[in-house]
Amino acid sequence: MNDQNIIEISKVEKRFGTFTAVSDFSLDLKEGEFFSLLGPSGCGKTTALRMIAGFQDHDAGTICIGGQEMADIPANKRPTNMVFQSYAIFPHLNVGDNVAFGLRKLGLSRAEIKTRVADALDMVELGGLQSRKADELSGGQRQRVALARALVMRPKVLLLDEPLSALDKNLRETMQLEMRRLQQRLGITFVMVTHDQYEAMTMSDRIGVMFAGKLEQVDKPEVIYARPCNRQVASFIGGMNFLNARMTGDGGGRMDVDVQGFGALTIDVNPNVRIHGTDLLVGIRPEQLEIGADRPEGYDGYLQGTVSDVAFYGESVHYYVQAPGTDDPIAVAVPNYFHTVDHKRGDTVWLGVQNASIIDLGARESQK
Amino acid sequence: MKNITTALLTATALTAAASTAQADAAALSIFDWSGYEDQGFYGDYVAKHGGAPSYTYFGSVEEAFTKLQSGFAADLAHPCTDALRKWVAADLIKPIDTTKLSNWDKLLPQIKDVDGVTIDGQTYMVPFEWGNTGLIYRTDMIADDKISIQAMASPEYQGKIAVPDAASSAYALAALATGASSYTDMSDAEFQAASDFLRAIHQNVRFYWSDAGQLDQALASGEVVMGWGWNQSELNLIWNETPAKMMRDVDKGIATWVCGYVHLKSATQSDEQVYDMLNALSAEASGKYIIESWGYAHSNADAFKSADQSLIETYGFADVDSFFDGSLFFDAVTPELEVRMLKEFERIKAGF
Amino acid sequence: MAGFLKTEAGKGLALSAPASLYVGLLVAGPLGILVAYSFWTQTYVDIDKTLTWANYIEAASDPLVRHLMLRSIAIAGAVTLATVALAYPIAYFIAFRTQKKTLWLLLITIPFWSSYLLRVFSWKLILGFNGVMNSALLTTGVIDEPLTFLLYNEFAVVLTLAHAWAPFAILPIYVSLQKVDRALLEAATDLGCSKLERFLRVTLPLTIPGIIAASLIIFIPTVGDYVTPSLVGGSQGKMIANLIQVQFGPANNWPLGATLSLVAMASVGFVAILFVVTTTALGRRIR
Amino acid sequence: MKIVTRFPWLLVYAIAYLIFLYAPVLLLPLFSFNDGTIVAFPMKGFTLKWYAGLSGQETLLQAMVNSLIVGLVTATVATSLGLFAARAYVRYQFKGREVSEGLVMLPLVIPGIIVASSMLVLFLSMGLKPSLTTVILGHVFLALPFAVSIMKSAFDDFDQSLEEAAFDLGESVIGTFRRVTLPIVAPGIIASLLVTFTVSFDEFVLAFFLSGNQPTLPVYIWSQIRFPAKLPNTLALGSLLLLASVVLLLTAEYFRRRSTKSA
Repeated sequence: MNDQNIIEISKVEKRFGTFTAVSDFSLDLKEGEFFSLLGPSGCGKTTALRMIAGFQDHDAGTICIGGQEMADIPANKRPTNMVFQSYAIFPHLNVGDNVAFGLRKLGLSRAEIKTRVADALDMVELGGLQSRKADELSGGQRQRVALARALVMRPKVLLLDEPLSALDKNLRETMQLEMRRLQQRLGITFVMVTHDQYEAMTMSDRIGVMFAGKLEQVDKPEVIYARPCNRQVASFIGGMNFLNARMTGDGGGRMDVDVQGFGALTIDVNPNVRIHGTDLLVGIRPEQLEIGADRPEGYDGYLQGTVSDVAFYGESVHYYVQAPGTDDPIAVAVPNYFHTVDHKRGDTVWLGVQNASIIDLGARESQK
Repeated sequence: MKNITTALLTATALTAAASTAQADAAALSIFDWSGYEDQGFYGDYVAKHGGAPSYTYFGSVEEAFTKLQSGFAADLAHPCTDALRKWVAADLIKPIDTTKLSNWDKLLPQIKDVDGVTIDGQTYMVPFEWGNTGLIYRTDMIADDKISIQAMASPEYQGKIAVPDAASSAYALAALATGASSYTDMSDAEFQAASDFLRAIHQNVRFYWSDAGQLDQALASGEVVMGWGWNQSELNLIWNETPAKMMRDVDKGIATWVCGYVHLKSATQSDEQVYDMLNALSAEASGKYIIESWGYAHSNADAFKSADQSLIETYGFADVDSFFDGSLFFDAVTPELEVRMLKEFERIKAGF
Repeated sequence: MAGFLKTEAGKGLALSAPASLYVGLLVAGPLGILVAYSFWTQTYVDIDKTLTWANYIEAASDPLVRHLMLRSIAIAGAVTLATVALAYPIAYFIAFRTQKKTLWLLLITIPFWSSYLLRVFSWKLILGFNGVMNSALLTTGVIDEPLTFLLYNEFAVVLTLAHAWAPFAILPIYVSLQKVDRALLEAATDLGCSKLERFLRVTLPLTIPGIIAASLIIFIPTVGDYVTPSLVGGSQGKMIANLIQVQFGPANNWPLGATLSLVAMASVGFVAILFVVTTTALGRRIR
Repeated sequence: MKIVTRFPWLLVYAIAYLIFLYAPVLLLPLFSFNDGTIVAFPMKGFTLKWYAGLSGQETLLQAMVNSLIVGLVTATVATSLGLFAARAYVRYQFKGREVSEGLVMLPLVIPGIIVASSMLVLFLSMGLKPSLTTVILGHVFLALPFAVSIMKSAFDDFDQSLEEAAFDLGESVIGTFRRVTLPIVAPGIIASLLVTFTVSFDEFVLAFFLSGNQPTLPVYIWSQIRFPAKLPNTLALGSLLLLASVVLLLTAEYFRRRSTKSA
């Protein structure tokens, strides 16, 4: 990865009739970067990807790839290639012909095509399957063929539309690692659309989270996890308890707030907009809460409540604690390694939280 | 039946051999019923031009008229006399120059006079074949002395008779049955009587036949015991050894039809070639061939002398003169009457 | 224009235009001419182009037209009813009771790859006086005299047409049965329906679109058929299309033929709409 | 999953129905071997002469050639129009789509004699004389609904991203159509060609009205049926046609099944 921008998208907008699919979409991608567009279905992420690929015109804004404006360049002339969600393996061609499909348009020699196809297939570990028919391939193999077919074109940017969603869980996890390794080896920019937060987090250098046609937050996975910018992003990445809070003191950086149930705490907030008396929404990750039958020691805020539900997840146990002064039960995740905690429904428990675990999600009026 | 098959096989063999014949011969186009492409009918033409003309088929004279009036072009067509007045009115055909016909004098005089062959003193058709439409009946089921056209209305034969699905044939039958003075120009009362007769026999009609085979098979199987049909059907039955014959008593009623070739206004080939064909068709040899192989009567009087006399006996053409005297000819009906016939016949068939 | 062709609507219209224009022209053109002819008059061999209602008055006042029209609709209705009723169990069988669906579909379509005329002719061989049926019955001694009610009547027309239209009924009904979610049937059983109730309350209402499609595909062309009635209809089986055929053929009265065609189309359309409306309403009333 | 046949009567009914469907069709081949011109039981001897006689019948063979020409052109034109229309219906949302779809299906439901007679009037008024061309024009009209519905089901299974993939890999619009769309919907195209060909090949009413001096086979058969002596020849020809149709449509079915498999 270097610091050169390969894709520069500025204020792009796409409408279908009266429906606005993508609005005010701006994004710069670096060469060799693995970028994921993450969001729920219907959020416009696939539309955004298809606008980069050239399958969809945009109504406003600009898309530049490699410094060149793409508005008048059709999909077949763009330096991008795509791995389709369905893989779009040509059913009438065998594996080798599928991979060679685009090369045949480049006026290469037979020998050259042969070498490049063989190389591409070796790269995705399908060497020797050239004469297989499309309907004789497993899901994972189809995915690899689609990958090889796109990569053999040596695109500047590889676009992937939910490339792993059709695979089962184990295969998906294997492919995640493989694709990440391949991308790092080739140094090509990958832009992947996914609705799977774990996939996005494990594979990407950066993630862009989209909701309702808007790019809400673009950052490294760990930052998005630790500091989601608003309730929507927070709710889409990992589990999160949402609590109301109110500013009780002014000042730069760290401030005093009164968090629903937990009482007075001092947290990091945005100093420019937060003033005394503002109603805030804050979030606490379930795994960052401590739970105990007795009041745990060394925490900044405490709350006492009743266990309303217990959910067993194998590697962890989730408790839902109903406390006076809170609307919804607060979820607490406890690792299951020693079976040290064992609360039952109706038990009275204490929860403890550190100041650093409280995430400022912005003023409350603007969110639901 | 054997004869026809042999003739057909011979004809088709000839056709196949002639497929390399001069294109000139085939340039002459003839609008005809299927079957008349038999080369035995116009041997002289083949001899002179080295091949057969090209044929286009129609299923009925009415269909032919519609197509011609719609602009369909050919050199010769093969209608029957009853249609001719309309064809002339529609300006479809040219008069025939009888001086160019080498066989004109040899043609049966009675036939040359038929209204339709000549209209208003002009000759429009070269008559080719003629035959009878009459009552064909199963001799083993109806005694010869009991048969009559009027018997068709008898309750005894309910569901046992067949009538052609054509207004002109049906009214000819009715005119004979009711003794109308003229078939071509019936008075209102005569028309009414004829219609009433058709209504009366409608109760007995098993079906109105639209193809001759339907009548033949029904007679052969005994499904119907009598039917108004062509002499061709009688022959078919004879060949299939079915005890049936046509009632040939002119006093009891029999009709004669005459068909022939007309020179179309849309013709594109030279008169010479057209008349070569007309002469070939009306030649004695053609007549002999059609009488012996097809069992149809021909217009050339000489043909009856040279043809196999025993066959002529079988076919019932022996006494041509007396036959023509008493028989009803299918002359061209007046337009007004034709419209009334068509309309009334549809109602009768529907049971009105 | 170039911009328009790049849009979804533009591409769709451009691609479908040849087909719809072709059909549109060939439907609109003839219909227009038919309408024009219906206001003209035939005078022997010429057409009088003075506009007149005379043909319509004749068609409306002539009891023959009404009679043939009603008989045509009755025969077509009987054909439709017979065909659909006979076809439904077959479609049901293929959809629910056999694994070899393609084989069965093939089996029911193969007979219809022969010439229609020859098939109609075959029926005459079967139903005729000395036909297969009578021969078999006579040989086995079931009857002494050949049956005459088999051929040359409405029954023969209905039977022949019910045979001819069989695949056109089976296929749409099969498709609609195939679309019925099997879970719905299990749900109906679960909610206490017997097999018969389940069929009447779930399967049948869900397949009404298929039944309507099959009925229209059969009913409308049947009203216009004249070949079958003229071959097997005998003296009682004639239909309105035979009368129309006579106008265009022997009678050479195209204006009246055009008028009768339009009247027939209007009647057929009216009956078809009535049928669709009542069937849909009946389907909705099933609870 | 094995379906237990709870109602064996349904199977019995199905078999009875098949007998009803096949009875008239199987009579044709049966009597085409009968050594006699009257088609009735009891049959006479066995003969092949009706088949042998076919070869010499030039007009009949010409009618067959005419029908083949009409059928082939009709199939090609109807399938091409159907291909584009079906693609538009399946793939694009546009104003008037329902109207257009309904319109294209109209020929299925307009009585044949009315279509035939009014088309004759139209063609004549346009200066088109009855000929094989007018028959083809009429048959395309009649075959279009079949072509459109078959092609629609072919495109229903068609994954649009296949075209996008080809385009994405640098192919042009036309190249994509040729290298991807066409080969993939080829089984549908073949099925459509065969079905529209069969529709045209068996069509009588329109051909009867619209044909000029070149009759199609059904028109010829119609005129043959009127001549009892020629009937066995017609039966022989009909049997051969039946055999040919079966072969043709089995091929179509084979291709159709292949297309469903690969989709």
